[in-house]
Amino acid sequence: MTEATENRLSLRARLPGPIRRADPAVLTSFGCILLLLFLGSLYSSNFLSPEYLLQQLKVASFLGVIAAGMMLVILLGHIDLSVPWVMTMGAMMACAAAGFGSTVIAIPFGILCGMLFGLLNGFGVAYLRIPSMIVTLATNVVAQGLMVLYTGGFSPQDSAPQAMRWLATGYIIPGVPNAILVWASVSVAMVFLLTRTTFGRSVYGIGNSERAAYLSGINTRRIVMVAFAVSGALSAFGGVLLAGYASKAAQAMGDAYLLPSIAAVVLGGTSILGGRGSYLGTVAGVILITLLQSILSVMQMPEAGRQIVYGIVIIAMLLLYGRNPASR
Amino acid sequence: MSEWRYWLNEQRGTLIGLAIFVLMFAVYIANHPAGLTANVAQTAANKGVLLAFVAMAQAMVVITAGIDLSVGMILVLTNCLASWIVVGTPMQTTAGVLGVLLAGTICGAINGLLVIKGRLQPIVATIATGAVYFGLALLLRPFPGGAVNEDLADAVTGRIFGIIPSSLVVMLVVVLLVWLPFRRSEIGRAAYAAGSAEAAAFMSGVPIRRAKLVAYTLAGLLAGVGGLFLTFFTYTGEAAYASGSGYTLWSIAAVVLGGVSLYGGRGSAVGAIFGAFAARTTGDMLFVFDVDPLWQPLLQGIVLLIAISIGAIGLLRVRNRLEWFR
Amino acid sequence: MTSTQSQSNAPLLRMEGIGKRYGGVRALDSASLVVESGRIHAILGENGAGKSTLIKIMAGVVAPDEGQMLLKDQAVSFRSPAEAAAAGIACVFQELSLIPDLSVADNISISNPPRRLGLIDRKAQRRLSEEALARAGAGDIHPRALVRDLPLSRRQLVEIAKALAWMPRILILDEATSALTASDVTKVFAVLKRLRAEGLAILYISHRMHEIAELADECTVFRNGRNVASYAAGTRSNSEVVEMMIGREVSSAFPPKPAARIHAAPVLSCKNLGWSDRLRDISLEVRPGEVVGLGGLDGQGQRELLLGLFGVLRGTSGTISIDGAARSITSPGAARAGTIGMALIPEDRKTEGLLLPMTVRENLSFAALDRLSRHGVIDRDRENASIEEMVRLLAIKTAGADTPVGALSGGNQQKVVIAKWLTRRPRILLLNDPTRGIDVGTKQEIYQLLRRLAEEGSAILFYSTDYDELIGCCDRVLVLYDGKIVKELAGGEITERALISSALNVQTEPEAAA
Amino acid sequence: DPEVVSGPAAEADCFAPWAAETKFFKFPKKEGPYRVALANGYIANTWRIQMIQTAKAYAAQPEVAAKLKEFKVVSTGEDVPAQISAINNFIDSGFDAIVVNAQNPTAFGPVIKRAKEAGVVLVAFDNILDTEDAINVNVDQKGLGVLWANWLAKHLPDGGKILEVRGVAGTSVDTDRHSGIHETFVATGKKWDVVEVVGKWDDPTAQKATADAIAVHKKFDGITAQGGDTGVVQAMIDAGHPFVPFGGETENGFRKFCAKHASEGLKCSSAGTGPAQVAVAIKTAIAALEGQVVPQSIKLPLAIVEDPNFKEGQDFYPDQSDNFFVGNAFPTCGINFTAQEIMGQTQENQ
Ligand SMILES: Nc1ncnc2c1ncn2[C@@H]1O[C@H](COP(=O)(O)OP(=O)(O)OP(=O)(O)O)[C@@H](O)[C@H]1O
Ligand SMILES: Nc1ncnc2c1ncn2[C@@H]1O[C@H](COP(=O)(O)OP(=O)(O)OP(=O)(O)O)[C@@H](O)[C@H]1O
Ligand SMILES: [Mg+2]
Ligand SMILES: [Mg+2]
Repeated sequence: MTEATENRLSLRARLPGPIRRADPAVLTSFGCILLLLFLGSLYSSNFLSPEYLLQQLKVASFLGVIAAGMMLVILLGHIDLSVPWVMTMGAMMACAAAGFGSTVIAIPFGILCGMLFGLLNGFGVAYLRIPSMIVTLATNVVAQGLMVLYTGGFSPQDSAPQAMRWLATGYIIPGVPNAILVWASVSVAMVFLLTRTTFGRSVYGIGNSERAAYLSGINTRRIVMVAFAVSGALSAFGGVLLAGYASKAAQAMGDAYLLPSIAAVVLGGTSILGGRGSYLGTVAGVILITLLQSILSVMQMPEAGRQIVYGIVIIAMLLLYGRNPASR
Repeated sequence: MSEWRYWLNEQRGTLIGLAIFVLMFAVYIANHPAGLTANVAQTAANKGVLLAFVAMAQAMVVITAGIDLSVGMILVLTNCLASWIVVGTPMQTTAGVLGVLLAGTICGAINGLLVIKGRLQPIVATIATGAVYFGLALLLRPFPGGAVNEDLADAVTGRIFGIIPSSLVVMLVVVLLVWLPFRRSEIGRAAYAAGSAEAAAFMSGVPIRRAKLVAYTLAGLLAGVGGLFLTFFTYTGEAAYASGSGYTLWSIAAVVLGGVSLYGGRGSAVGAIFGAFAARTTGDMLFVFDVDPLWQPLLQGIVLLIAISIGAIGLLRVRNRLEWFR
Repeated sequence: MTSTQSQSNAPLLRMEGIGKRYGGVRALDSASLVVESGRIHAILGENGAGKSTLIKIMAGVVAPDEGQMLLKDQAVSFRSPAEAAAAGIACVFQELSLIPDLSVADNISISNPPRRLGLIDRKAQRRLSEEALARAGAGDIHPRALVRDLPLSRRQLVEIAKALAWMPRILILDEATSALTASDVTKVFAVLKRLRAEGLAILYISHRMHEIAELADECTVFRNGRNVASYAAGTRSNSEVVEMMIGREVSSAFPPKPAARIHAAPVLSCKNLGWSDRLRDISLEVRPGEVVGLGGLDGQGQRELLLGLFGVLRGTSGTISIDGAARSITSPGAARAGTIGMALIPEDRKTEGLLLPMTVRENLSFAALDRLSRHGVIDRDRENASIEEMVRLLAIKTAGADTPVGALSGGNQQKVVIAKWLTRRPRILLLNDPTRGIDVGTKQEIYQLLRRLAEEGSAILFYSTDYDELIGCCDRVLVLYDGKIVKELAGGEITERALISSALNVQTEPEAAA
Repeated sequence: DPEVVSGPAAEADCFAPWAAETKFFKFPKKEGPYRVALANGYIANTWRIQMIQTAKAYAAQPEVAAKLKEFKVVSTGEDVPAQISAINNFIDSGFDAIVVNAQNPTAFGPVIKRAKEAGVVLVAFDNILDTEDAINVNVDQKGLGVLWANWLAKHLPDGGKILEVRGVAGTSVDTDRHSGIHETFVATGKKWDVVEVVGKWDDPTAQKATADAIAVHKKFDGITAQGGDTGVVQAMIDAGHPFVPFGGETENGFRKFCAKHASEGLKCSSAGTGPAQVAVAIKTAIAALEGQVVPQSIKLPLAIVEDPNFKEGQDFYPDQSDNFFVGNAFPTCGINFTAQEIMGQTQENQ
């Protein structure tokens, strides 16, 4: 325990209850979303149109589902670098199941494959005690290898079945794409998991001190492994949604999701060291990142400029509210 | 315990890294159609040294319990810069080399300042600066091209006396000029202290902030050396996003293989060098074994998985379960 | 030691009107202190009285909000520990400030190493560290050993050596002896007395009254962030001092021991327990209602024994039986489960007992989540009820259940650790030195609690480094030496003399009870 | 060292020179059978996988297999130095010819030197080498851009608002295609409003970028995309954007859409070169080893299909994956693979 954290604690302890519970990072990041939209609307008023906003939420939901899993892992003080290919694998295996077997099992099968890889990650981290950063790096390479092998070795079926299309782009509620509903359900489940269940408590506990959690009789290894499995399953689920959106699965479709999912979680105020953070922040972070990418894309900024602006905006926001407390 | 037992205890991680590398390289050479010729050694050395620079850079930061996810992008940026300025007369070339190293150093210093003065978490801060550095690289080289002083390039990537790969010599020089002084200096020890127990280090009056800044800055410098070397290797500059992020990720694998603890405070850049060579050899294995091309990526992943699991053998010796949790 | 004292009469260090707030907590409130050369000055006070905060300000770790500090009548303010050290103030902090991954030598000269050509001169450093270790009476510690490989008691000696290596004018020890064994304490005291003779000013913080009685020249008592009294050592009785500290009168320190219930069948027993070379052939029995102490010098296997019973150690030999049936306990999770019902209060509350940034609520229910939930979903009502009960039962001083536990004082933190296990109503309670760094008042509450639990039928195995506690609290004491039980003392046999002689594993002639 | 001779090449129809001034090489004849290697870079996308499958299939054809003692493929990933090292290793291991899909066209100077010294034939394809010292099997990337822009200009005689979906920034393929498009538009003298977004040759990315562009700009008169075209069309459909003329690549999914929605206004020009160009490169390498005359720079014919000529079972395959690149036939070289053959064959053949 450093002086630093103790200071922060006492600062928060001084605030009145409701405000104390609402993480300042969450509030600020929602503020940043509004600011971003305002700036975008200076370029084109269409940025405020409902179609555009719904479109953003729909696209954000893929990242949102993945970031939910990432957050769970980050809360434990770990990280999951296997997102890109576990995600791709989820998508490809779901499509394959639909192509070779039946549509009914497509989505569960895709998610199951992701979960198996998550279990592998979790086993390496929890039972072999290898740092997560390196285990997940390696399993990412393995997942990639499997998908290359699959694509080259079999006549691959990679069209998304109707069910996946519907899940990502259909409508139960008119005007609201199902993907958003899916994300909302995942979010509700996550909030419940993190705040109301023993599993959630244990996750926060392990993130703060696995040693203390273990000595409290928590089966920390199992919790860590399960969290990674959930993360793998959610990555794969994100891939399934993305494949539904794109109407097919393709190699490397997950490459663009790794860094944004980490950034979204951290921009939402979750400590990368684990043990602290609220799910609402992650939602804010996901929307923030998605909007930023989209606005830069539409503004036709050349790739170089986009990268620079993207980086600087993230730094600026972190400087605004993501700073560690002063050490003295 | 006698003196050498203490030494062994200090260097354990590095020695494990060395052992992994030697083992893998021996298998590789034993199966190489040409055996260990000067050419083969030169090829392996050049390729390994490049990753070794980036891995050393990563090790610097990891020792302070930080991480630099922008090292690969600094490599790319300095590569693009070098393809503009490391040309011409010996004087101009020298100025160019210094300019490139300075650029790398500045990138590292910016990372350091953000982490220390800005108090940002290193993972995200460097993801963000990595994007910025890549954007700058893309501005410098919208498409691949440029040139480098080829005499210098050939000298650095060639052989000395026809047998010794000069890249190894360059690396040795960098170790002697950058790593050893760092390691033996107060600031270097402060970096270890900061990584091992930051609060305790602060209470002991260790200049942790300065040490971290120096570590990040030197990491930038070393990544810049890597970028320079990449330019010598390829004669050109290219703003390749994929290779930038690839180097970042492999640098992490390399430091772990080289016995540097990702939790900070343990390991050395020398270990990271062995780790880098070992990581490179995982790729080479596919060359010597006749593997179906579509199986290659999978096999590489499995070899990597096995290599990193070697460390887990130590778990069997753990008799107090609390040692699982550092 | 070259004397740098001037001849003026100004005290070496004077602190006046020091105030420091941590958020809503007032750690110090216009506190003052005068430190003179050549004297050992003890600071006493309840947990959370502000002692550590005061000396952290002195040592440049914490910046005061108000007040001033005069060094030889010169106003000073330190921006970092290094500045304080340069001014001659060296500190052994309550929380160890060693770097585990560096060698002992590196640690000793961490902030001011000998240099050659701009680099650290390792030969000179090694020499310096050997000298410093010798001065601290720890010449047996190898300078190249990594600190993380040393046991806690050795580390504290290194810490003292490190402070001495600064050649300070003021040496501050904040509960520096709390983890030391009696023999180490004796060595340290000899060192401190020598240093006093050399003219150092020594500030000594401890909760162990007999240490203060032996060592101090003068004492200052802190309460609620203020210095409430200063007096020359030996001029106040212990009960007077305690009263000043806690602001109320204290009754007898230890609750009475009821007659032992020897007829009950043992709840916990082990036979021929062995582990590595740290535990050898240990057999013991603990009955319900019994408080069994573990004695001996520190590091003789007591911790390993507790961990071994609690399922943390791998590859133990021998058998552990619960209610007479042999059980294999392979994890704390298994140990706490219903049919066994074991709980362990670990050694280091900060890293093993608590989740510091999490709230009192989360900590209190953490070990009993399975009991407070249905199908993995926490039952809020049940949780609230049990938390309220625990806060009341142990009189935990906290602003509310949603206060981070890290903001509580040490004693209250320790209460949270105990309470979190009591939530489960354990049948077997293992305690690993639970009163380390705890003030007298809180200690008493803990003793009473232990006795009450025993009366309610718990079996208690209690390791303490404090002999008074073993004498006052335990029905029986098992003394360990080199991983073996060398002596079992019961009832009136438990005397300081018996404890010490068996701890040292020496035979003494039978003597009259002390 | 190859002798520089005058044309024409041995199989003039297949080995067409890039330009009038292209040099011709005649390497010293070596006795077969040969050891040939394929040094691939990145592997994890469908195009590359298809390419490697084609290479294996081609090398397994009886008349080709008879000439090969060994055919070895190594994929080194995105890292250029790793690819360079692989080539060096091939040279050191005594391979006769090395076929390479270069990760960076400008980076291979030192290797080219070394191959030349060792008398190894180096043939580059797809991402070719920036050199006159190795054989390049070329796709006219800029010409593709020109073709697409001309197609749009033909359908939009008065100019208009165009969405250009670009590829991976910093690559020469992206830059060449982009400049081909723009130079052509400028040359028409009409008013073109081009909105550029980055699709990275990847369906989901392109789809997202297109969807955003449509949400903000509402309507485009024409679209050109370098890759990820199936995603681009999908985004149009999802957003209810009217179908407009489209110049794009050769993905099967894209062509499926083109055939289906042509009547509604999705008038497509689908052009590119499929992964089968690797077979041309291998063929060239063998020819060079046999001492035949080959151009230093070979121009591959583009596989072009334009509305209204999309034929099921020939230009696109409704039952096959969207991700395949169609257009794998080089009849002038006697190379004729269908996507089906490449991707479907391996199970039976292995
Ligand atoms: N970093 C911090 N953040 C918040 N509160 C703090 C911090 N440090 C100390 N406190 C509070 O300040 C008060 C004084 O604490 P301090 O550590 O000085 O007590 P102490 O007298 O040393 O007690 P002990 O005998 O338990 O060591 C306590 O109420 C404590 O909770
Ligand atoms: N980390 C250390 N901690 C304590 N003493 C050390 C340490 N390193 C070296 N020494 C001791 O300092 C003296 C001189 O060290 P010297 O600089 O020659 O070290 P060394 O053993 O060569 O170090 P290295 O192992 O880094 O090469 C020797 O007596 C050595 O035992
Ligand atoms: Mg204290
Ligand atoms: Mg305290």
